[in-house]
Amino acid sequence: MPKPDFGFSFAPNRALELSVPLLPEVQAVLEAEPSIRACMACGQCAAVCTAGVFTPLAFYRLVLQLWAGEVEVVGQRAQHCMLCGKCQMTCPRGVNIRNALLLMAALLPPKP
Amino acid sequence: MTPLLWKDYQKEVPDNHYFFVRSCIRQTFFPGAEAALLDILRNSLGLDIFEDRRHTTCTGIAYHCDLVPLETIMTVIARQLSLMTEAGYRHLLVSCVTSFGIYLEMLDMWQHHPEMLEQTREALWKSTRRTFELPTALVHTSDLIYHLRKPIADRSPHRLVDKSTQRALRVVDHVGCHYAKIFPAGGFGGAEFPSVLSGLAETFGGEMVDYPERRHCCGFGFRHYMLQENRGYSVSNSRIKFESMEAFAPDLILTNCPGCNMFLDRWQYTLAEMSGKTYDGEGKGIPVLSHEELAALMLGRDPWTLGLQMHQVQLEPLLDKIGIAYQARQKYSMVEGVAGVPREPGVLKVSFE
Amino acid sequence: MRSSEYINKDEVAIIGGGPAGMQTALVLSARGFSVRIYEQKEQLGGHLKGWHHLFPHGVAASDLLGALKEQVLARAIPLHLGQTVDHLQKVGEGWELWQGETVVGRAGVVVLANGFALFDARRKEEYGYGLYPSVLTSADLEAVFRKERPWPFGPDCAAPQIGFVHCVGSRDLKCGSPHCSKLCCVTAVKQAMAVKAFFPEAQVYCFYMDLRMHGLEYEELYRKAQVDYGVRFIRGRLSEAAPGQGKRLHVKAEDTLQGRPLHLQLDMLVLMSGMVPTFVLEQQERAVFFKEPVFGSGFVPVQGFLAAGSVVQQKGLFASGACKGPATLPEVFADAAAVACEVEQYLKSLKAVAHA
Amino acid sequence: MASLLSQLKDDIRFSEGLSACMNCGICTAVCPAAAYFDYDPRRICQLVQTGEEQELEKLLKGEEIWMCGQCLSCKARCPRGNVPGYLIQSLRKLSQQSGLFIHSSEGRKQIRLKRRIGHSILETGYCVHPLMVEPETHPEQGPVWIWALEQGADLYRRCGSNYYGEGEGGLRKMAPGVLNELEAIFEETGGLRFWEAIERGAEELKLNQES
Repeated sequence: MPKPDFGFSFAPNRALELSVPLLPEVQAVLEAEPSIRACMACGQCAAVCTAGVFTPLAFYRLVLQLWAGEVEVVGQRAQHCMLCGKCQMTCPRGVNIRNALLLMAALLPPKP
Repeated sequence: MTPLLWKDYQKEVPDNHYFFVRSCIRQTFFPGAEAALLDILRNSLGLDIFEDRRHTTCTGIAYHCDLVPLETIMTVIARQLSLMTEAGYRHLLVSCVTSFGIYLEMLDMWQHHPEMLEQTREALWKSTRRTFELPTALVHTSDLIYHLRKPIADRSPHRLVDKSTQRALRVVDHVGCHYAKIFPAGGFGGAEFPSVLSGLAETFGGEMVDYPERRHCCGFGFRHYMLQENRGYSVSNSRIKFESMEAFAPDLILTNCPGCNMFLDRWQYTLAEMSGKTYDGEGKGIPVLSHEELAALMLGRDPWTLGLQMHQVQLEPLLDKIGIAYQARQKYSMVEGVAGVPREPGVLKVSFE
Repeated sequence: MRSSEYINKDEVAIIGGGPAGMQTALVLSARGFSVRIYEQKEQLGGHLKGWHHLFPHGVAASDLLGALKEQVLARAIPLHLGQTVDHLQKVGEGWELWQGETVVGRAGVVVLANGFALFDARRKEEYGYGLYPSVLTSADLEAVFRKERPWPFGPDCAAPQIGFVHCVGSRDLKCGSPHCSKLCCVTAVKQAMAVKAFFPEAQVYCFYMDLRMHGLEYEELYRKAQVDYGVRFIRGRLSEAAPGQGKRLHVKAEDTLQGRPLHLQLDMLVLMSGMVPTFVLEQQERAVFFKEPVFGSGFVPVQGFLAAGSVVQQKGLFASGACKGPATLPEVFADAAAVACEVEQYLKSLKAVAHA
Repeated sequence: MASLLSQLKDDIRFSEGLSACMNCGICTAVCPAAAYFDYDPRRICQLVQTGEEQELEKLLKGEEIWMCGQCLSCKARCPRGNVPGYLIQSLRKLSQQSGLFIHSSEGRKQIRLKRRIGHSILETGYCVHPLMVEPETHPEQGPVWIWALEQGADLYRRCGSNYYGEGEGGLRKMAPGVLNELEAIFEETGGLRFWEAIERGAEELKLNQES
């Protein structure tokens, strides 16, 4: 019996599943730079971000995506950072954003 | 405090004298269910249920596909009410859950915007020379079956119990979204803990099983199901429900909405063929019944006159558990002699030796 | 008609023996007025009796309550414990306090200090409070801290998943409570930290819409909860709780900052029940009845707009503390003192009129 | 031409659907469309709330408004009494009336839907009936459905249905007078004018493709 061609297919639930434990590489980033936890997603970092004007870089979003375990996206977007440091000057919670972004960028293996 | 607790959502259901309106989907896929409902109400319980052959679709499916303006559906509804008024009835009995939601919505609009009621009266008069009164009771057929569950159970030879082990059958329910999510006070138990099906299953001796996605939509999606390429929406949402109920090993899925009943049946077949997965652990799928089908079976009606052979997930394993006798050879026989049998699906098991 | 001589105009009756009632009584007593407290429960203390420790410094609730009670005792303020008052009758310039058909007290001035009621979380039906044993209110959790009830999960659960839901019965037109109860945010943060102290391996989530950390040091608690306690803050209102696998709950919300729906399995869900009125005033020409609140009832209405304690339309009737609207303990104490001063002014003005 | 916002405001579905959104996400959490598509009803409420004409036009030309499945699970939960599902109805209506629907592939599907379900109403008196559910376009209905259609009247009559017959009962053939009344209602209440707007969009699309 050949499989019927339905003309559509099913997709998994898009909802984030929070119950899964944090990925070890996410855990490692959070341990190496604990100040990331202080982010309250106010968006001041993204407002002043030099690279964010041209690229999808917005630090507070990377933090949210890091918690969600989207390591690859975080790693890719962190590559856009120019390390100008304006975000760190403006962060009201004193997050060490430059170090955080370096750790995030290192989530991707270096290009050969 | 004002009582707003789910257990306090009890609605008034008149005992008798109803004007009945049919469901497009129910009569298309489950013709035996509507016939059985009328048979039970009229012949087993002796009620006065009137149907006017001039009533039409409420246009609800088209309305939720955004093809029918509000003014139009309102006037179509007014025309149905005009037939009800003309026949001397004030209690409306609705077979379809989409329709039920539409009637609730229109009555609510007319109550809060009396000028719209006047506009509707005018539009109906201009287009058809008809007038109408509002119903004093708006009742879904599952409301009425729930209301009459004790007299029905008293007349029933069967119970939702495994005959060989005396174990109560595990029932999961799926209440159509438009039954009480739009107007919680319109349904037994409200939007969050509707009791219209669970109360029915428990009266027949079944064990209700609450499951995480109990209140999730079956995924009809109106336009999404009506368009072949969009049906991924529908099947994926039903799949969310199946995945969620699987761990609770239900014997039966009970529904009150004709669309949900069809989808929860057909998507089990579709998912089995697409992914090889069934949710009963045996490859047969979880049987799906609507409130009328359940009541008719419990009362001892013949499964094949009830049209259960039109389900894709087969009911025989459930009938055997309950101990309902059936003529296997009658299943596919027709008024005009024996017909062919449906082809067997690739994955979903439909014959059991 | 009874004469006004029948009532001692200088006597103040305080209805409610919680923090607001006690503090109002203490200030008035210290300023030489004769006061009495009418409390419907057998003990003083109100909601404070059920609390374990207090934000922001973690002071034991029993210490504060003990200190208050000691002062009330030291001042020998007459207490009418277990005494309900259901309406007031105006007699001359003063009041009779009634319970049913009986007069239970008389006073020149009455101060309402009936406090607030906790929102009945069963009315937020989709959270299943009263239906699922692992759904608690913030008050229930304090009882757990006080060892008056068990944790809803077993000792085998060393790393429980725990969720706190802000704004339950607050900022919710569906529940008839449009207001912000304002201290649930900081209570949730306090309780989340306390839970982490009990179970260091626990994963704790707070579901919030806005974190209204208005008090001094509250914001710092929020930061500590994030950094030192690893509490995760999810911006999104919980949409439903349902039974999940085993004894767990299955909850749904949206992470609105990510724009993605999310699911979570929890061992305990704590609902931050808001503050709602305990009664609604039915004001007649010479009587005030305390009626059961109905859907959408407001707090006690007072005149003016600056911490006023004088009840609208009623001479000689004042209101103190959280019966006027959500308030923290420090705010209640400050308000009680202010109301006491207003009462003093009022009594002095009566005397001045009498002399003239 | 009135602004899109003012046209929306004239629609009762708009005013009942959105008064003030507090951005809590309670709707998205239970939305079946959000579980399947990259779709967020909260974001749509926020966007419409800005009232910016350009944003509205983008929305009406876009795919997003067509993703809602109209289950109205959102209505039961919103703490502000909003109904994103109603808001969607008003946006879709305006998208079709204004002709903007032809700019999105999901919007263009309204033409097919109108010709299928809309016409069925006036031709048969039903939104859906068995012969519309052709096995070729409905493989999910399974082999049992192919069999059921093959049996046709035989099977349906056994189950108590009238199956396109004259007279009473389920699936009965509607008398011409009944269908005339339905058409008169559609004419009087703007149903037919609404369909003309959809067909005007179809025409424009055809012209665009030709040129």
